[in-house]
Amino acid sequence: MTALWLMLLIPLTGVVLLAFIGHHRHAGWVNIILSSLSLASSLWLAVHVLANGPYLSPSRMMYIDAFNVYLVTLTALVGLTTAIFSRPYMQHEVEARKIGKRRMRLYHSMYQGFMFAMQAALTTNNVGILWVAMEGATLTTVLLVSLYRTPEAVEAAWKYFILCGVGIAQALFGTVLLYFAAARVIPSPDDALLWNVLYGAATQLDPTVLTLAFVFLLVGYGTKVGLVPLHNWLPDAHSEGPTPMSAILSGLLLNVALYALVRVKMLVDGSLHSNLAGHLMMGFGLLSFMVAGFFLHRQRDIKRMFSYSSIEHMGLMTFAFGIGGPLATFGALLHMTVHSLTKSAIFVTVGHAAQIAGTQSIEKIRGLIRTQPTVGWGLLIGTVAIAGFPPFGVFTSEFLVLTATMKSWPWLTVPLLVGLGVAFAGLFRHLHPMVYGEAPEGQVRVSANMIPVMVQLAFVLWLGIAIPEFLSKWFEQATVLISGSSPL
Amino acid sequence: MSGLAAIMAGVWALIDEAPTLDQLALGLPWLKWHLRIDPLSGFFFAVVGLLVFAISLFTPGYLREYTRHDRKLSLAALGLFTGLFILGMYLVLLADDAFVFMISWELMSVSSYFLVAYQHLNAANRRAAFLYLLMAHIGGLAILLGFGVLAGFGGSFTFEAMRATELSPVWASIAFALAFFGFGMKAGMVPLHAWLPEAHPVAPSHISALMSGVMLKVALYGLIRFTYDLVGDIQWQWGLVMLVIGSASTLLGVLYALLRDNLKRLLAYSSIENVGIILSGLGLSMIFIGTGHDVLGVLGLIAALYHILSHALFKGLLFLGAGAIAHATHEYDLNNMGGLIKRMPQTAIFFLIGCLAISGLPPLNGFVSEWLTFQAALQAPALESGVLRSIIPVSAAVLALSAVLAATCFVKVYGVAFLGVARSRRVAHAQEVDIGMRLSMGLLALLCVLFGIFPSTVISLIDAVPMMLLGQGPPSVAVHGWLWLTPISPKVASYSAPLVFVAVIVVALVSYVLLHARALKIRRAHPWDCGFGSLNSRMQYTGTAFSMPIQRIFAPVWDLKEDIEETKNPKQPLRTEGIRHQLQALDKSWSRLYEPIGNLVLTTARQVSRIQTGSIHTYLAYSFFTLILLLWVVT
Amino acid sequence: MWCWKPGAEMELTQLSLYDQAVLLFAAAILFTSFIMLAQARIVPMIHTFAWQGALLAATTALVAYVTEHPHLYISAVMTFLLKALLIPWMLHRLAVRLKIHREMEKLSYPSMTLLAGAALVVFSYYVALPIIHLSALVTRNTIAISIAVVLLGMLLMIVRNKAISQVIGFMSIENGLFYSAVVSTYGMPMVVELGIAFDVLVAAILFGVFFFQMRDSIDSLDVDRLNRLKEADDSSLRAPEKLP
Amino acid sequence: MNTVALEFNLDWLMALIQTLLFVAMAPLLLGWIKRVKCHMQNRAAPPVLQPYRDLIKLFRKQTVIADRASWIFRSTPYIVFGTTVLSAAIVPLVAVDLPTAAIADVIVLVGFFALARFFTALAGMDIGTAFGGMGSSREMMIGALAEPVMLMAVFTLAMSASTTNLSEAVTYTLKSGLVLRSSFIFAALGLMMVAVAEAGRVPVDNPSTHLELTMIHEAMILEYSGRHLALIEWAGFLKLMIYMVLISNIFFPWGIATELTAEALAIGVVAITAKLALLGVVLVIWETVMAKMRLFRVPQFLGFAFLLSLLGMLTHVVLETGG
Repeated sequence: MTALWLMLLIPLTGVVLLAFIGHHRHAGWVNIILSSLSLASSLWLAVHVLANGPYLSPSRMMYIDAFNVYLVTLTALVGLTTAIFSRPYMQHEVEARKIGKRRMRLYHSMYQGFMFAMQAALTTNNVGILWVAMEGATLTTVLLVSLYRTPEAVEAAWKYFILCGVGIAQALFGTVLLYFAAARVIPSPDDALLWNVLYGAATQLDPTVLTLAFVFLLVGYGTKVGLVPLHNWLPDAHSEGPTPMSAILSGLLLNVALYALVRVKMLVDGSLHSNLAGHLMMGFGLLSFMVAGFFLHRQRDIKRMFSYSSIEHMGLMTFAFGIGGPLATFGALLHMTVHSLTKSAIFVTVGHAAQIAGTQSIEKIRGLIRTQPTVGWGLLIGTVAIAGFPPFGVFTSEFLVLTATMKSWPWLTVPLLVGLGVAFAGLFRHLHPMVYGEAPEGQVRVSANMIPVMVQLAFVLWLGIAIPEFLSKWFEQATVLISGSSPL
Repeated sequence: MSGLAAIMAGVWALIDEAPTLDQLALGLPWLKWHLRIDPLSGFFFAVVGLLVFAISLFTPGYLREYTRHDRKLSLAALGLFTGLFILGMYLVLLADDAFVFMISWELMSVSSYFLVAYQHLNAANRRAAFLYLLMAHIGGLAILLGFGVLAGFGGSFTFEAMRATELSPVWASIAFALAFFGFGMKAGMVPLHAWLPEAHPVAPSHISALMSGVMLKVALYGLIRFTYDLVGDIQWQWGLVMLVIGSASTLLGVLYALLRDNLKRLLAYSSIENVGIILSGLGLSMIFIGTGHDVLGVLGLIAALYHILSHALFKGLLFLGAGAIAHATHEYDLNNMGGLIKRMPQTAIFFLIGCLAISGLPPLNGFVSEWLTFQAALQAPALESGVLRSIIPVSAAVLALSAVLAATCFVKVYGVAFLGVARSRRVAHAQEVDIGMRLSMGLLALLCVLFGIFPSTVISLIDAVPMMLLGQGPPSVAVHGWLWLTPISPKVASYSAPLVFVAVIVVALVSYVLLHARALKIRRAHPWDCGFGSLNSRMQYTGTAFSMPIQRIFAPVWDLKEDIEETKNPKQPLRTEGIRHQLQALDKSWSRLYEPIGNLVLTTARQVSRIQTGSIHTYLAYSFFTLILLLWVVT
Repeated sequence: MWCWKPGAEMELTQLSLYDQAVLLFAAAILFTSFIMLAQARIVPMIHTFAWQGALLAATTALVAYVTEHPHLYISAVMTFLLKALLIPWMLHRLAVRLKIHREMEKLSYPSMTLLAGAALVVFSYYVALPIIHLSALVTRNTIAISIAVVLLGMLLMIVRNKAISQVIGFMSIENGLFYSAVVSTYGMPMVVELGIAFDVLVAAILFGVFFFQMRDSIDSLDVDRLNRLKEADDSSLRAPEKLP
Repeated sequence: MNTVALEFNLDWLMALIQTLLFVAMAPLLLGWIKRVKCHMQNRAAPPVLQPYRDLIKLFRKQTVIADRASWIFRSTPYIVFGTTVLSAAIVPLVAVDLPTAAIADVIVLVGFFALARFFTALAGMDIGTAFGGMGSSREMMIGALAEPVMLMAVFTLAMSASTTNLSEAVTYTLKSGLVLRSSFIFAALGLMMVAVAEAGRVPVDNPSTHLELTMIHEAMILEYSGRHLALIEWAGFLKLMIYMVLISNIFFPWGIATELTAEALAIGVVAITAKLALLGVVLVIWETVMAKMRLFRVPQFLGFAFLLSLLGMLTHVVLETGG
């Protein structure tokens, strides 16, 4: 169906196109246009899927159901807003002589390349292709992380590359094992990696192999999700790359990795009749959640700080998916959405803040509200939202997750609450001096387009106050897919 | 001033409806939000409404000051957050399921946090705001967990389901403990009070009034709703805990208040004291209910409710007064004030009424509620357990002690601030504040007097609440008409505020008239100065000096940092040229409770951050061993 | 948990020639991994890696021949070109251009490392045991070997501190994966394999780019120098606003 | 109907008379105490009526007020006097069951004292001299320590009589006859010590000194003169008397009139006079043997009083109700 192909082709053309004209003054606009086009097509797709159910492309290459279609839309949306933000931002970087023409070309074309990889990973029906796309995502972003060529940037990129590479290699091994198990029950080897086929055959797959496979996939994709102790690449990559990169890494890449993990879990649950996968995910999730909360307290770099908060939230989602059950799953899905909206909004704001202060060091950023109220308030409100204060959506999802936890694992609520408290303290102790207080010398206003931020935060607010009908139906379908029963 | 509009709107809605709402109870589900108003919330609605109304009168005049001071402070933000804050409180009162409750609860917290952080140029304010938000967050989580326990058994987050559920005593106690922790933190009970004296003073005064006067009450509303309404079967152990903590808060609160010289800080601490009194009342009623004496339970509950009402009034009044003083003098430090009674006579009168009321002196409203609390305490013999019978009177004595200490405290405040002579130039040239501010204070003062003189009438209105919660009203509060207040029976105790009031006035007048039958000329003269030269303002007793005896008696309560430095004359080393004395009385809860926790978190963070060494080998080793471990686990 | 059931016994004599060959290749590949682990010089290491690739290609070809999976021939060729020729050549060229081709790398505890490697082999055998009941013994053992190769590759990356040897470790992990894919499931679907090959190629190129970036920024390929970004030092980190 | 109304009025009349009697007798009591004291310290004793003379003299004298004084300073004497008289009105002197007793109970009584103290302290600070502040501060401290003791003592009583209404309490002890209650003994002792402290007598305070280091109550009212001073003094007398009446009538209520017949009232008057005279002697003896104590020994003193009344409470709970 056309929408689907459009959605994949647009970024692909973008890669080529921008590879040549990426340095042009209007490349930013091109980027925006492309992103908005893919958003449009993804919406088209979404409408289509919502209207007449899951869609399997004729070649059985693509498979769209409620779970990934909303991620597709989300990805496209965040991609667009980040593109809007990245235009003035990169302009500013160019004027600041931080990067030259070649790197601008690289940046823009890789931006689209990344979007392509994301969408491919989401829409593909083939576990192998999913892996390829994930690796592709790493490859496209790794050069962007080292875009500034500072020693730190290179170091970050190297760590990102090696750690994710090794991780993803393990994921591949898991995939091989999966294939190995599937090939024995599925006649034609070419089908043995297709999601829809696998789900059909889930119950016959051999448990022991699948357990091994899951371990490898967990470690592999878990590295990308940023689960402690596999998270080490994440804060480096987020803090050293250009901010739009951080925004889409935090807002999208982690989500997609988690998506892959959940897909696999669905499969493994079907085969194993224990909840092993769930327990593993809960363990990792909880660990990441707590540890990240403590890390927040010791940050000096603003982007690093928020990347740790991403780890924290990914941990929470992993935990929730691990619990399984309709309520938790619903909460986790909602959390995926609100988190990527809020977090990308925050990163956008942080980018402006860093440009205002001319540094990312928390000690140097002061009195934003005085210097540029919109940015200051944006950062403040965004952080309030991400910290899980109502009426923002993050609260709603955390509320659901907590409730689910309390139903099935009452005693785990205690570490959860402690973690929330610690993380909260960690965020705000740093945030306060940044937004409040008297502005230091030499802090200048920058041209910041805060509209996308406001839009996204407004979305989050909306989700917090009332989840619109179609969305809730959407989530519900996805929940049914994943957990097998409906929360409502 | 959108906020002001919001305020007015909210208030007018109330002024019309509050009395009617008191009776009717209606529920309206909207989307997923269940809203409901019943006598309990109606009562609190009335309280909130009254204060909000008064404050909305106060605000315009007061805010002019801010605009003049600092152009960059946006009044729009202030108004907006004020509006949200009030909206949040209303919603909390209306909420009929845990979800809405939590949302509006946190809305209240967050918006008030923004208000606390409003004057953020001052580092102390930022710190206060941070602390406030942090503790509000933790408290909120505890409450959420408490609701979770109820919902876990009730199967749904609507209050209906929660009311219906029967909890096992253990789980009920856990739920209660959580809720008590959360709401108590918000209400500022010791030892979870630390945020309160930090946060309340730094907000603009009308906001402080709202926070101290109303927000604490909303927290108490949550507690009452949760305990009496949702959990239902109350156990007397809870009451005991509450009573003990309440008494502790009362005593410590007032003691801390006594040693403060910053007016608003002092008021904030005294809020802690009053919350303590209210908690004691609730604790008593819970003890009685838990042991099956519902009638007495009602008495305690009414005492608590009445004190909630009174405290809202006089604390609001006092904070507004403080605001007025600040507005006229830009001073918060008592030791720079003095003689204001001549500069701002009307404010002085209103403030005096507030002081009398908060000191629990007849015939004002503060006294009524304390009287009721004592009456409740005196019914201890009705209890079976001797332990309770002996604990309750002791707590009553503590209550008495703190009442007098409060009186001391406010003698200090009034005496130092309004009486004597000005201690600083700006105070000496203070001007009376504008009509709106005076009106609002006047209104509150009037209400203080009225509610003091006609308690029976008020109580017969409050009756609806225990009616709803416990299914029965107080036995015979007003059986003998509006004139007499007889909580149990006229035999046991009776108090006729109107007569008392009238009598005092009459006697005073009579003696006055008698004495002025022969008009003796009154001669004005200098005060007696023991024959040394004329007295100057620095010879007056300062606030610090005033509270010194108390401070010496209860020394262990504070972390006292006292330093006296004498500047000697080099030529004659025996002669002291000047002497500086400064005293810091720090809140012990800091050194005992909060700093340890903070340090714990920091150390943990430091330990945790060890794992991120920066060496890629280590990182690879992590994923390596994770893999090995998992493989080993699963096979 | 595992006992020698009749039929679970493995006498080389009972196996087909093909299986024996596969096992032989497996052993050889494992051996190459060990060589790389022990090898301190850069260039010989690259050569060893090339040999591993070659062996892999040979295995693939063999499997293709025996099991008549024509597409495996393609992947065999692809593997040979990529893993045995192109990438080693690139690496070698880089090494020369970066003037590190004569360097000796200082190995820490070489003997310990080798022992650890041996332990890993045992471990992966132990991990692979449960698969006994659903596959031919050969497959199971080759899976064990491939797990071992993967783990050895990681070990290599952990103990070496030259960027280039890390890359080699990374690539040998890929080899292990590919090996398991070939022998246990006769290769992946074609599209997947193409994708994988493409990724590996791009990765290899990017590594090349990175070497230069690293040399420009920290003028060395010593990954130990990459330790600017970390949390764990107490002196320079202080809490911005002390908890009140 | 008519008779009822009449009776009602009679009650109120009696109450009024009793109050006036109370007010009138207060200086007399003080005179008596002074006289006995002088006898005991064998000094030349002033006549019993001396206090009246002093008051009259003061009323005649011209009033001088500091120029800084605000209206608080001027109105305080009246307020203090008013509250004290009112509290006198609710204490049963010669007869119980008078309507005034129902207006307010013992807690309110304490409240009145607190009110009076509040205003006195304010007045002390009004002028802004060092003495005034010092006096107020000390007075409030003593009050703060004394009040809980008093309440505890009263609570002991109230709990056994299960009422806080004074005349009810009196009738209760009257009915129950002579019972040896350890709790009452403790409470009575505690109450006496409080009375000493509150009425500003030795050893806590010495009404007859103006040495700035020692004076407490006097320091506050230092600035008063003329009729204001007279009112405050009078209120002081009243306060002392109220305490003594309380002690005597609550713990030894015998002789107090229970119905409003002439002879009962006569007996009541005689009884109370005797009791007060006796108590006065006791007080004098106490003051003669005791020495004025340092300000910061007062807390120990009152602490001991608190201990006593606490003991009273506990013995009541433990020994007498058998809970």
